[in-house]
Amino acid sequence: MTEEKRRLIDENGIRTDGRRWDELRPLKIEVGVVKNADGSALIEWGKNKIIAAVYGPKEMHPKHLELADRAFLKCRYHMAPFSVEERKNPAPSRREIEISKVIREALQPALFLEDYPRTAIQVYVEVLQSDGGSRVAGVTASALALADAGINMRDLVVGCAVGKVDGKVVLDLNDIEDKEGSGDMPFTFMPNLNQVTLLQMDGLFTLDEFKQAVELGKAGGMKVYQAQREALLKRYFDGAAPDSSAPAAEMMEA
Amino acid sequence: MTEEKRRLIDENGIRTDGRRWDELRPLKIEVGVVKNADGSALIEWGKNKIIAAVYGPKEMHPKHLELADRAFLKCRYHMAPFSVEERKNPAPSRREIEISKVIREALQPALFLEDYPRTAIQVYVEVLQSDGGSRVAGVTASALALADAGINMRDLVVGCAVGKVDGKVVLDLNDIEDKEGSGDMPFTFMPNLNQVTLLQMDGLFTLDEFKQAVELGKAGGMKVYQAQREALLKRYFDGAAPDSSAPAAEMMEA
Amino acid sequence: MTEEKRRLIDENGIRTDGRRWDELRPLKIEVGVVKNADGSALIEWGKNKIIAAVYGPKEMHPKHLELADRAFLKCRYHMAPFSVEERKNPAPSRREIEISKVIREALQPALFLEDYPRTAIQVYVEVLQSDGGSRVAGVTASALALADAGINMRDLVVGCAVGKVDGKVVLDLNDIEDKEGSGDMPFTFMPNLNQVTLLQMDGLFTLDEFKQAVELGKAGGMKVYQAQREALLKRYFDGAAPDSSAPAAEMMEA
Amino acid sequence: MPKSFVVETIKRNQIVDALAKGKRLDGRGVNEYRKLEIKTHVIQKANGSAMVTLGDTQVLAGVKIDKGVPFPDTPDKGLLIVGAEVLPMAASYLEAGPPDESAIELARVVDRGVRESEMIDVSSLVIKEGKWVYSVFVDVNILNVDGNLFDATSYAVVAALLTAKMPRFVLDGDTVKDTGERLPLPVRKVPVSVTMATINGTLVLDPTEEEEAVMDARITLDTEDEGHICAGQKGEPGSFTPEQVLTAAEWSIAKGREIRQKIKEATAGG
Amino acid sequence: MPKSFVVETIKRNQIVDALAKGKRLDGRGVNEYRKLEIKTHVIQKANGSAMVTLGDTQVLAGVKIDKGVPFPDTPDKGLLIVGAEVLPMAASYLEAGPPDESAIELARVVDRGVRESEMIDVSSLVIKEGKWVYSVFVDVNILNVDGNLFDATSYAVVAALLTAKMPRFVLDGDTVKDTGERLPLPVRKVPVSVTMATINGTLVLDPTEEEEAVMDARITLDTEDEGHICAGQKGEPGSFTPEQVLTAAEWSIAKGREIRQKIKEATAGG
Amino acid sequence: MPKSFVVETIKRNQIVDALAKGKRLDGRGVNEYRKLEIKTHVIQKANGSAMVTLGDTQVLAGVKIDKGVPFPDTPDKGLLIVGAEVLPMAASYLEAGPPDESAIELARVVDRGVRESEMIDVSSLVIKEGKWVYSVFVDVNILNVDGNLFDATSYAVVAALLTAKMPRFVLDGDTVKDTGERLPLPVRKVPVSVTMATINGTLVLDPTEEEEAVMDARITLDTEDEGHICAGQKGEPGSFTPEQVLTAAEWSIAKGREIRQKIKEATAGG
Repeated sequence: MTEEKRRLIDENGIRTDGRRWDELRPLKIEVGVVKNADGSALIEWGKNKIIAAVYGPKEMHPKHLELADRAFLKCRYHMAPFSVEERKNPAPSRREIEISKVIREALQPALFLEDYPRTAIQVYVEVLQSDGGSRVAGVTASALALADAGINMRDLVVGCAVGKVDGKVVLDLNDIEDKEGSGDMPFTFMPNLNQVTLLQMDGLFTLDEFKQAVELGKAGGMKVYQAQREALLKRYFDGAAPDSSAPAAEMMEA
Repeated sequence: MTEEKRRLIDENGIRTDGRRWDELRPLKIEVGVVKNADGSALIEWGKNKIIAAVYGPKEMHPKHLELADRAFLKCRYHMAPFSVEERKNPAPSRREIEISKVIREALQPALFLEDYPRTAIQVYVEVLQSDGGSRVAGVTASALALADAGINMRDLVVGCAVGKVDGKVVLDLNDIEDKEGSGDMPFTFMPNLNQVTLLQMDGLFTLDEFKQAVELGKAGGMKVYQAQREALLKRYFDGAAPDSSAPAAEMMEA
Repeated sequence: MTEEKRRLIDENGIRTDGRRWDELRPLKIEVGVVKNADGSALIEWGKNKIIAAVYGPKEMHPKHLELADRAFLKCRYHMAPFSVEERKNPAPSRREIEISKVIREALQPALFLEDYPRTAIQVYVEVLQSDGGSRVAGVTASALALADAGINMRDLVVGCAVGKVDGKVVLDLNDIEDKEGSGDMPFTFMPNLNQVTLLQMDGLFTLDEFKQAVELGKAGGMKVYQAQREALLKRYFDGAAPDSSAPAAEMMEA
Repeated sequence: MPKSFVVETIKRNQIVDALAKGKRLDGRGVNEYRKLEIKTHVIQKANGSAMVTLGDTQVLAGVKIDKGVPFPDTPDKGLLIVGAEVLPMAASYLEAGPPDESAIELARVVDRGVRESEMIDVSSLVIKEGKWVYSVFVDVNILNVDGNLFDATSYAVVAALLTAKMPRFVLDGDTVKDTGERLPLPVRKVPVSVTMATINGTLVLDPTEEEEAVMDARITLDTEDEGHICAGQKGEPGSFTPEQVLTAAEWSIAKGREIRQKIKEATAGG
Repeated sequence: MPKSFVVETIKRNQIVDALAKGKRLDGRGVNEYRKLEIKTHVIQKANGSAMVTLGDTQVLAGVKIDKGVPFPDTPDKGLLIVGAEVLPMAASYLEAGPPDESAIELARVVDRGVRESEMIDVSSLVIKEGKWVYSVFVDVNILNVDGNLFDATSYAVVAALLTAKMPRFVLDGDTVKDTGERLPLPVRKVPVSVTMATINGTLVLDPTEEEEAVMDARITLDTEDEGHICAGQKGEPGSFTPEQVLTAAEWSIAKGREIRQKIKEATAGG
Repeated sequence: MPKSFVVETIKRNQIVDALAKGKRLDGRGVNEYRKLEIKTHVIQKANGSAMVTLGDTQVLAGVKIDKGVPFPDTPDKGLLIVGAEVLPMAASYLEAGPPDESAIELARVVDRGVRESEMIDVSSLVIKEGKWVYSVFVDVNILNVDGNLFDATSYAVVAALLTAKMPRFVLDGDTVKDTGERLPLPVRKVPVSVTMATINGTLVLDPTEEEEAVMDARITLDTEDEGHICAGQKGEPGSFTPEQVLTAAEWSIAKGREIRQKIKEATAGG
């Protein structure tokens, strides 16, 4: 976070992309997009385009790491070289390794891993185009991919980032707000169980702002939860049979 | 392949090194040059100096990759740091990894791998000095090393590159022709079974030129096959007992 | 070793840090400094600050490398990034890999590894601050850490480097003498069994100087042995119970 | 692909029996491609991009163009580098990790087709000889694997390059300035990759993954606009008769013409 | 940490039973830290250093300051890079090797606290904009592990930075010259990391390793001198209620104030 | 080398029994070398090269000389870098992979002998101080392993350097130009490595692989033309008495003289 260089909210409370402080960017989710995967979802949120795919429960490799009382949950968050302004080296960066860990830990509370002892469940999050909030978008898509794979779940997991821009706590930062704002708090939770599963933060928040941010994150997340549920309904009850995957190409906006 | 910069064939049809279009560079092969190996061969072809060595059939490592119905064939093509004009980093390059794969796939059709279930057969191709056509020279030497190791074979494998120089299809490019010519087609086959086992290509060939190239490759390869057979005869019937390896040093031209 | 640039011994035979030719730098050893380790020692010798820690005998990983008739001895010598003038990359350098090997081989003659078949004994040598002679200091500390871990030993191992400065053979080079002197011989031995277990050398020594160096190394090492014994006595009979480790922080001189 | 011996034998028999009648399990003839879809401009942050769907194989290519430093031995040429990653999500048997030999071969063969056809005029991608050139990275993510990655990847790379817009850079003293203008890449040709496999002696075009699991050998030939063959690669541990190689060459020219037309239509308008 | 199921269950019961009475196995209350010792200037070859002992957790941080080249996107800022290695000697279950995901998370979270608090004024660590800046490396060696590495590492990094002396560099034509002068770093704030865990629904401060072995989730919050929260990280595969998150925020501010005082005392005089 | 316990015991007894009579399994006395052959100019594309055969151990060294950038701390010295790869083809128990600790030790000890003897006057390998120097890479491929790699590798490196021809580079404005002239390297001395092993208390020269399999410890000492010892390395998990170390020093000087003569003859004429 660097010092703010220009006004990011105008005198009418309107942000650079036309939103008010508590509005989400455009959000579109489609479940079942990777034919070979056991479950998958494509999320387009702002300029984010992210596919999550799940394989498992399946045999654990290497064998000696399998857990006697539950499934081993693995997660890889990865960015395509062309997903960001400057080409990204395809080898996993330290940032990607950290995010892989926090996404895994954000999903795990929702899973009945004890139902699948000695197996592995693998979550892949591939960022095809990156915008602010890619990790919470990744969690949101992953939860759907897990549901699509038929893994037993306590709840879905939804995410939404909250940030601080021009001294105000606002919902769902876009790219410019992320770079020029003064704080960012990625936040995911289980909407029915009311449990926080991911929380990171940078910038400067007073205790009051921090409390506002948690509230706003929950409110925003509930809207995302609505979109999650619609995507699942569309996949399973809206004509399309569960076993037919729509190739991602058909859904991505040109 | 870059655009051609000078005449590579003169008005009498003579190439820069004095050969005609259908002549091979000087070729010398010796079987049994690496004392510890189960089979080996040194090939000197143009300025190429390449040793192929074979170990196996032997126990497969790691165990879980062994194949129940046949031997696992492994191949490493590697260039010595001093084998080329600019010192080569000794770590395997992407080019070496690709060539290791195509050499392995060029040899495999000739082997009765099913005679050696659960074992490994390892082929090492070490380029001590590199010139045009090192991969086909490597295949040619490897086939002899496999025969020297006593591996059951359907046929030998012979190789010869064909290229395009000054608009003409010619046999066995040397270094300059390789760099300045307008096309190159490494080509290996089994001489008795008449089966193509390696074919790569770059440059620009019309369909007719492509057909000529395949014909010429076969004709050139039959000459190489002659040299292969002589080397085997020399090793096994020409005085030297099969278990005595002549150190490579004695054979390499100073 | 580069050519000598200035006088390192003055007309009175006094070295840059005030020592005579056969004197050691200040030496301080404390046993039992890493709480979790089975054995440990901190050595401060000149500006060296080195911790050695031992774990084992313990299960060998990977299993297939375990030895049926003795323990597998492992050693890692490693320098902290801040231990030298220019920040050191934390990845192990070729120098560290070589020193890890010679330290392991310097310790092994003193150990009854045959008493611990199928197990692993792990020695870690971490250089927190590096000065001349860090490898012999590492061996000296490691021998104590092994004793502290209760590993059966034939003898301790002590080390002392000998060098050549201004054409004279002198004991225990400091940093400047190491860089500007004309020879260095790290040397370790078992003091009671009178066996040399590590010897490396660079620079230029005549046969006579080489003999002097071996003698001087032994004499210096016997003084180090005295310090080793005192440290062990202090640890085991001087009030402190064997199971209480003094944290390294309490001992390191500010 | 890991194979169960029994399943493989049954599947092989099925495939071979069908081929004996000139048919394939998905109903195609031996020289037919699966349905090919090409969608461009799918990644706005890339200079060019294309999503290619060939049957159930799906790949996404993105082009990033920047200034760069030329290789010492080609100071007068821009950089054009093709990379490919088979994403671990693309099939159940894959694992994350550095590219294995198959992924390296894939990237190198696709690169060869683009490079040897001289599709892009790299000589004109120079800002200041020996100092600054354009660097063109084409990265491909394989999203779903169902056979014939070579062709799907090649089409995605070519379509992404055909629709890419590069910044116009100019020298500004010692450094390089982006003028803000956007230009198409200097394209000269449209190379097309055509991949064939032999199964029990029969040559088939565009093999699916289940066909690849039982094929003897694979051959890929690239052709350019004038029907010249510009790159080739035989793969897999089987062999071809010389006659099959020549048939493959003929097919690559004929099919290449059809597919070039499709690529041009999908990328028309840049 | 590798866990035996039976031992873990017994230990968990012990810990939970104690917490039911508001106590912990080592006698502390839920919102008490273990004994904290900070010793500075322990490594003479470093520009700054600190050994921190928190209970039986022990870490050593060293600062190296040199000239360096700025990142292209921040030509007007010095480099500040935090690295951490959990030495394999620090616990019986560790192995040598490149940093794993936990060590990477540790280094990145500690780095975040230092960076987001704007502790060091990196804008003033510039020698010549775009060409030469100061580079500040803080490397941490974890010597002994007994829980709460995040806080111990953070305190060591902060104390080492507070007591570091940097060379004053000046431009000398095209290169950089060390004037021989030594200056403190341009410090603006003292960030303090406070780590909490939930065990069976109870929030505790400064977990030991045996508490970490049975905890559900972990949360670290950093605060700066004015009590603003400047960095946060939830970890481990459990979750928090929103109320617990707010309690954690309050605790981090209150405890942060106490610990900041300790750090300042330990580093007074530079 | 992987060892079978039974075979090793039998072999050890054989070797020890022979040594008790002052003999070795191949008929040599304790202080005799195996047959040594040195052949130079075997790789035309290298600036220098040598194939060394010592018994059945065979190694090939090649020298590549180019312009390079000096290390920051030695702006006035050329680069001289020795690398060694034990090719996986060289023995049945080897596997391809990055150099292990033995290969690293081998390269570093051979490098030490060359460097510490000051064989090559690196001060004269400077084109422009601090900017451009000569870089001399000596790479060694071990082709066949039968013991005593240290000496065989050292002789190959020394012979390749003695017969190398370097381009004469001159400054051309800011860059470096090859004049086309070829010169010998600035050689001052000929270091010779002599390796000994103890087996059951007996010191032997030039151990074979089967002797190495049963040896207790190894010592390598390098000497230069005036008989000064310039490098040393004890290896393997055994030990020496101080008297054995002194005997080793005496042998290294005496044998070094003989072998230096052989190397000089084999490289006469450059």
